[in-house]
Amino acid sequence: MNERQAKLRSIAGSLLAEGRVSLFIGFGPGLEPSRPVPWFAKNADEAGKLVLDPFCGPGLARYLLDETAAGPAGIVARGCDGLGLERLVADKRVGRDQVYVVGVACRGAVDPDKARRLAGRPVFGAEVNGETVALTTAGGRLSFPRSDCLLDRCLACADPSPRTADTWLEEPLPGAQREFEGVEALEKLGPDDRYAFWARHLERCLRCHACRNACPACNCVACSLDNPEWLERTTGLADHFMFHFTRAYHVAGRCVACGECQRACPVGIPLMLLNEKFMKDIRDLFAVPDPHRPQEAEPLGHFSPDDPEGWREGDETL
Amino acid sequence: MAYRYFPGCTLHEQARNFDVTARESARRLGLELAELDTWQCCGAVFPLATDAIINLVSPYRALAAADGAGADLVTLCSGCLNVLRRTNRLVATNREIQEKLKSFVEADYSGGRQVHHLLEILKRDVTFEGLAAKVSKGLAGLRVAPYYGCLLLRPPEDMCFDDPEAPTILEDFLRALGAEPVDFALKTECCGAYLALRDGGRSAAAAVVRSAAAGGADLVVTSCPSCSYNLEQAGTALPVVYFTQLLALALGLDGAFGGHAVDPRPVLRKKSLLPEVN
Amino acid sequence: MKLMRAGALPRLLETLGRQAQVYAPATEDGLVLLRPWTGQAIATSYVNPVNSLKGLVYPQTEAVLEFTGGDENLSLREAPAPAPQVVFGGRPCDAAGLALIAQVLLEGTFVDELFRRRREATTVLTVACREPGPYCFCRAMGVSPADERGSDVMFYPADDGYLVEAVTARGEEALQAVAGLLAPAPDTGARDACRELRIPLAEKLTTDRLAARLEGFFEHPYWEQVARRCRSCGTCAYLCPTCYCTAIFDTSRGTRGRRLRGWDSCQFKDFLLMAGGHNPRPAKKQRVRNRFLHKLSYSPANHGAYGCVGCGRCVEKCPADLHMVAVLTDLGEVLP
Amino acid sequence: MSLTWEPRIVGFACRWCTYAGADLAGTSRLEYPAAIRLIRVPCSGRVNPSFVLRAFQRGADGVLVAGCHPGDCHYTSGNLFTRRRYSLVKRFLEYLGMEPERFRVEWISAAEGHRFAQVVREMTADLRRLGPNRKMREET
Amino acid sequence: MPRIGVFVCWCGLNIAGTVDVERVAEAARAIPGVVHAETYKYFCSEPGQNLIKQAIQEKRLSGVVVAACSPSMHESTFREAARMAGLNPYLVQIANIREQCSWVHTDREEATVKASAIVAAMVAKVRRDEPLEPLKFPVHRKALVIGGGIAGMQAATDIAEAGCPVILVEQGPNLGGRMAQLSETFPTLDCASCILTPRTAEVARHPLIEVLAYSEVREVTGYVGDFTVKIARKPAYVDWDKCIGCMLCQEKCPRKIPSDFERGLGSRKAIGVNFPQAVPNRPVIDREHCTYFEKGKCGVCAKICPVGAVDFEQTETVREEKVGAIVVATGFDVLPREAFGEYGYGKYPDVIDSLAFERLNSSSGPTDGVIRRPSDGKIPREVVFIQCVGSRDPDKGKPYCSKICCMYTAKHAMLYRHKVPDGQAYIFYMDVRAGGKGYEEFVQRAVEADGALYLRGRVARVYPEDGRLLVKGVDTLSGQAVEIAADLVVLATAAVPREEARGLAQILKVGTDEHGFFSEAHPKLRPVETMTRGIFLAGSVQAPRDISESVAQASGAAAKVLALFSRDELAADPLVAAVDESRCSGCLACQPICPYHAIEPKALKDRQVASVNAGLCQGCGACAAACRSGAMKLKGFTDEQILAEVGTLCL
Repeated sequence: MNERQAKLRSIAGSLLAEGRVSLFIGFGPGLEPSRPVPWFAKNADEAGKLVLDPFCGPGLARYLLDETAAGPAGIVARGCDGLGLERLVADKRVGRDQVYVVGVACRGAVDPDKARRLAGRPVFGAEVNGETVALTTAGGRLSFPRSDCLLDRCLACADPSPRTADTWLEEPLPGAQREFEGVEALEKLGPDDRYAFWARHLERCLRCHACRNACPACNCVACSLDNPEWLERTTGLADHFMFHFTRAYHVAGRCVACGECQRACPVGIPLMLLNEKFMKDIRDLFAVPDPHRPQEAEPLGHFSPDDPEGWREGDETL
Repeated sequence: MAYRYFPGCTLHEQARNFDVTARESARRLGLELAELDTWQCCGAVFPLATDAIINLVSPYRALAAADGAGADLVTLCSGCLNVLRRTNRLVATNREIQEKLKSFVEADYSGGRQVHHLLEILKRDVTFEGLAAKVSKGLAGLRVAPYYGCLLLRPPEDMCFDDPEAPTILEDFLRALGAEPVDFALKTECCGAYLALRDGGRSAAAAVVRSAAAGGADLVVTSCPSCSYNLEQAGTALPVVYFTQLLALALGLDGAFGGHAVDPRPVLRKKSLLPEVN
Repeated sequence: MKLMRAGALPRLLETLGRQAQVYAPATEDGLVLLRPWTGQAIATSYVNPVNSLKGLVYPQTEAVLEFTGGDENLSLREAPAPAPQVVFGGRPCDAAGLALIAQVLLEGTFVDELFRRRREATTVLTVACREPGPYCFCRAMGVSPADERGSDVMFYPADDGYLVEAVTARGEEALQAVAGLLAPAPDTGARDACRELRIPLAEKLTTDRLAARLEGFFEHPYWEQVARRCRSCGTCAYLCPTCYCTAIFDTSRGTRGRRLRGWDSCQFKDFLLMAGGHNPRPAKKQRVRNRFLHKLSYSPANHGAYGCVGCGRCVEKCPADLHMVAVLTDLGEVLP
Repeated sequence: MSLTWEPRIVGFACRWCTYAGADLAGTSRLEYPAAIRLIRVPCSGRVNPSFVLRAFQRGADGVLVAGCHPGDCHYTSGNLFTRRRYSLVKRFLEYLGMEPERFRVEWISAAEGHRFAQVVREMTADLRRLGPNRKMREET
Repeated sequence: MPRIGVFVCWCGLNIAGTVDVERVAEAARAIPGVVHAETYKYFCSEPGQNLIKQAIQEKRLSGVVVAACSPSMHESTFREAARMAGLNPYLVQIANIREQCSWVHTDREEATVKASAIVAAMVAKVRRDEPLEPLKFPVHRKALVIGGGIAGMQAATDIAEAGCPVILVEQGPNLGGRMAQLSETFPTLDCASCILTPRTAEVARHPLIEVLAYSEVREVTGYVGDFTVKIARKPAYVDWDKCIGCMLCQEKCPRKIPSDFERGLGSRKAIGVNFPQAVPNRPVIDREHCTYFEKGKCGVCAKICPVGAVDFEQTETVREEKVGAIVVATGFDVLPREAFGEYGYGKYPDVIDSLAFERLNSSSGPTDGVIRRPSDGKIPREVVFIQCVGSRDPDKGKPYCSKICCMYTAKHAMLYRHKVPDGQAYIFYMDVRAGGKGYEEFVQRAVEADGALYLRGRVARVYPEDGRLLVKGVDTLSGQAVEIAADLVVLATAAVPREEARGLAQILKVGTDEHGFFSEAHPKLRPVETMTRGIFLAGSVQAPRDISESVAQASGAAAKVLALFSRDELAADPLVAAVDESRCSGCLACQPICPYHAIEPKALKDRQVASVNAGLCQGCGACAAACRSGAMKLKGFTDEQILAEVGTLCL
């Protein structure tokens, strides 16, 4: 019984009991231990079932959009949830005072599908320490390198803890700079190869909107992509390009790199490679060292008199 | 910065004193003027006809040779500078002429190099303050009329040598040597070039020299053998020397003042810049 | 019952491919998908292709009719007849789903011509299951790993090939065309193995008399609580082999245009948004409840079979883990 | 598609500068290829990047977004937002596989009729070399 | 169902010469929603407009597309015609098939196909247009005139005479501008100050004109009818209210400095006025050349001043004014000296510019009106005037003709002959341009009566030779090289905009051409207006102008201002942004985009949305492009319209 989880349960329980929050968002027991589910505890009893272990994968911040209407909500916040909340606050969609943040230092979430493939059988527990992950299965403990087990987004994570919290469950870990090797590798290809790469992936898109509905930056009351003038319901490759181009541009300079879009995509499209391209260019063109963290002024919400003409250099190399 | 030196025909013959004083002074100032191993006449006149590409072959060959040696080109004579620099610019900007010259000369030069004049190098690499420091015997009291002529300055968009109407580089150079530059109206007027041979004294050259004398100059300095010849033949008593001769004198080297139509040595002795004849 | 050596599969598909477009499972970016077969390697070790059989018989976007001309000279044209196609590698649960859709769209008062034409142009070669997937629960939904409903030919994976058995006349016809590749089956071991295959996840679920027990469950607070984690996206509906809701819309380019039918999902916020702005199911609770009650209560009541075939796609892919097995497990505890 | 393919360029021109520059090219009777068709917008800042993709989606071979030179915007800052937005969008389009020559952003003032004609000539020549655009384009 | 009418204009042969207008009309008829299509030779003409009106009424048109010249030419004409026929003017769109099609393409087939596509795009746009009513705003019946020269004063006077208050801002210490430096004026030779100084006094006295001298406009916000202007009053270090104008300070000031007003030929004191009749007649301290400011010593002026008006601690003050319209009349400057080395301009003292010659001529000038050589004060026997110095010279100077130099040089030659009867004036010219009323006769008088010798050719070089200036030129009519030994050389240098004009243009957000002259809205049809509504131009700010033209333009600009003020409220283009509150998330991403701060949050019952102040919004649309949910709608340029245009142009 890990004491982080116990501490979380007691904090959530007391918050609910004192009426400080009307709801506490975290993770609760799912079908299998390796798949905890987003959990909305409304009383001490339900708070008692909160789960906090290396299997807690799905992003929680976006739920705040609907769950703070009834009253203040508590949330257990890893780095990605913290930035997601900051995004919703910056967009004036959620009041910061409506949320009680319990900050944690996250070491990365185990991807249940990867774990199943590695273990070859159901997995009951996991321990992430340093560069190795120990999986406990019916046939004993197996250990694997971290890079084989964790969710893609956690491997690239630069924000293990939220930037601010109302209470901390443990000592927060510092943030780092994001690297964009995936983007750089793609940039090295020629135009036709890059197009082939994106056409191959986007052709599988179902337009199921899982990515949009998972994204804390996609928090509009009415999405322009639901308007047939902008995007018809036809599902040709060109329509998929329009959907993903527009969405990537809409979250440009606003995406917090929580990676939930890519995790939610049922057909495995590397959506983060789209958002990271904007992040890299914002970093390089507008000298924003941490483009995925909400800025004082949004990169596309202001200009500077000596902005570069980014399309000039774009002519030869990207 | 290494340069390949293009002396030009006259500096090996008629204007050898120009060449010698330049080399000695350069060496004294730590500038390395390695002469191109093979070169021909620069063509003396930049062809104005757009299809006279054959005239560009010789200057192109000099440029390509310098490029081959991985260095820029430096020259002294205004004429050579005019032809080489304008050829270089044409090769860089006119793709068609570049291709033709490449195929004819079988060289692969497309205009990346620069053509410098010694004065420009003095100004940029040595700087005139640096030069003044190296001058052992300042030419104090010597009143010198700096004569630019045409080929250094015009056409301005090609030569980019100095302000075409109010140039100052020679004046600064002379001050660095301790001499006193004399401002005179016709310093950028033409010396008559080839026309001067026909009408003798009444020529443009005579006007230039008269204007310089009117300014109180002891002697005239130029960087172009043909101007130098015309000004000396203008039938006045004003001596005409090359700027490198004064440079050599100021650096304590031999100014090679012999062989001038108007002997400059009496003036220099009067200014106690040359030892009395022994 | 016939036997086909494993090596003969490509030749079978190639033969059938002479008059029809063949689809077969292929691996792309780590996913197995039913793809037009052009001779590439046929995937075999998979639970279910990500895109179901439904996608090939009831496509995500389909032209209903084409129109040209301005105000006066408007002319309409039927959408072109679908080309014959052969789909190999779908699982029995997908085929059963197809059968359910066929029941809804063809055996009701209105016959859906588009679906009928495309279904008749399709030969479904189903590969029965010898091993359950982690999320399979077909038996709980009354579907067996060797279910023949909706299939034209059953392929039972055997050690050295497949036991092949036609189910329908179209299946028979197809097998005639490839008779040369088939040998009499020595025994029916492979089929029986498929038929008796145990589905562990299904055994944990009690779904008998579920429809009856769901009576009067409409206002239970359970729906409010479980629906909180739903993100109202279309993943479950678009992967599901039995969801058949669609929307009709027009597109035009100058004076040419098409009327199209495309998939829709009852989980979308604006699924039921009507002209004038009224939306009978604005809240997540209503939309989530509708999905599960439709499949577990209304479908059995109207069509005699659950609206779910237990393929497990929604279990694996729902980003919020709010899927059929989760609900069935919860209902097991919550229902009387 | 006509027998001999002709490149099609959709241009977004700000009414104060580029559109007036295009008019000036007309009044000066300059000649340039008929490939370009302009859409008049109040300011280059009005051009939503998704308009650009819609043009490619519907079959444009090239797209031009043109407005006033920075500092000359009739609305002071419209083109300064254009500069920031399209610094990113141009690179993103190329990242998706679009050839750089197919999408250009230019500053063309009301006095630069020649510059407008020149840009159209250059783009048309580039597009003739590249051929019709297939990428991100809907099937007809 | 839309009922759209398409009207394809021939424009004489301008369109029909290249575009098959009948085929364009025919193609338009085939577009769904188009119920009427016709062609006509000149739709902008009266009969043409009547055809449109007739069609609107007969066919009950719901939208009109006129395929003709650029919208900047006749959009308002056709919208007005539609309004008169009962159709909302904003349901009219112009298909530009002349400047952007027939005039720039020669292949008939290509041009016709393109014209049809442009028409189709406009039909698609019109279908999605909605009827709009002009917005109404209050008008501040108060004008701001920038520049106190003859043009500014004329405009200010005309406006004030019509009963509207005017604020006249002059950068210098006194009114008069460039004209105050002139001696006599062509073509009447009446003396400049005789016609100017009464006007300056009249303006200063006018009850409705407030003169803010020694002041500059620092910031202009708002829009026509409601501009908010920040005007900075530079420190004169003299309290003008206390000062009684006795000028003792100027008299006693020990510091003499070269006077810009006298073009460096005369001097002035560190404290004082530019010329005796200056209005306002109040002194100013030139801080850069005042011993007190340099070394903290002296202060004679402060001690001597009978009323203690000198105040060395005076600082800049800024005041804010609300005005309804602005007239810019900042005049011109002359080309700087160092531009022409070959004439020794700035090196040889006896080579001066025409403005300096004016000062020599002026009775209140440095030489009390006697023409003297700046070098030795002798009266020049031979004067050479050189025209087009820097004008009509794309390589070294300005490509344009400065227009006024031919006339004032002829004037100079006459004045010189009147003052030095035995003197000889030579004028090197390219082409004498004397197009005004009585101008050509004036020049002929200079030649015939006053013996000015016109030499057609350019001067190559001017250089000193034994005390005189040798002018080397050519007389192209005789083909002879010419050399004149002159005592004085006067250069007619090019007129260029004032150095501060470019900064003012950016403050007013008004365009300039590449030389810095302000751009008029339309060279032929709207010469005194700018593209920014409510801002007008007068005089040389727009291009080199002589005094009569400047005055005429000033009155023109005043008339435009008064037309604006004649209505109690202003109608403004309704093409502004508006928020669809059902789609708006209230994220206010649009707010920082708006350069006019027109967007504010607005509280609804349960949430916040954005809202646009239609008065401030100028319709640039940058916010609409930033709105992710498509809630911000720019009327006349909505997303749906532009997307429809894109789709149609790609068919």
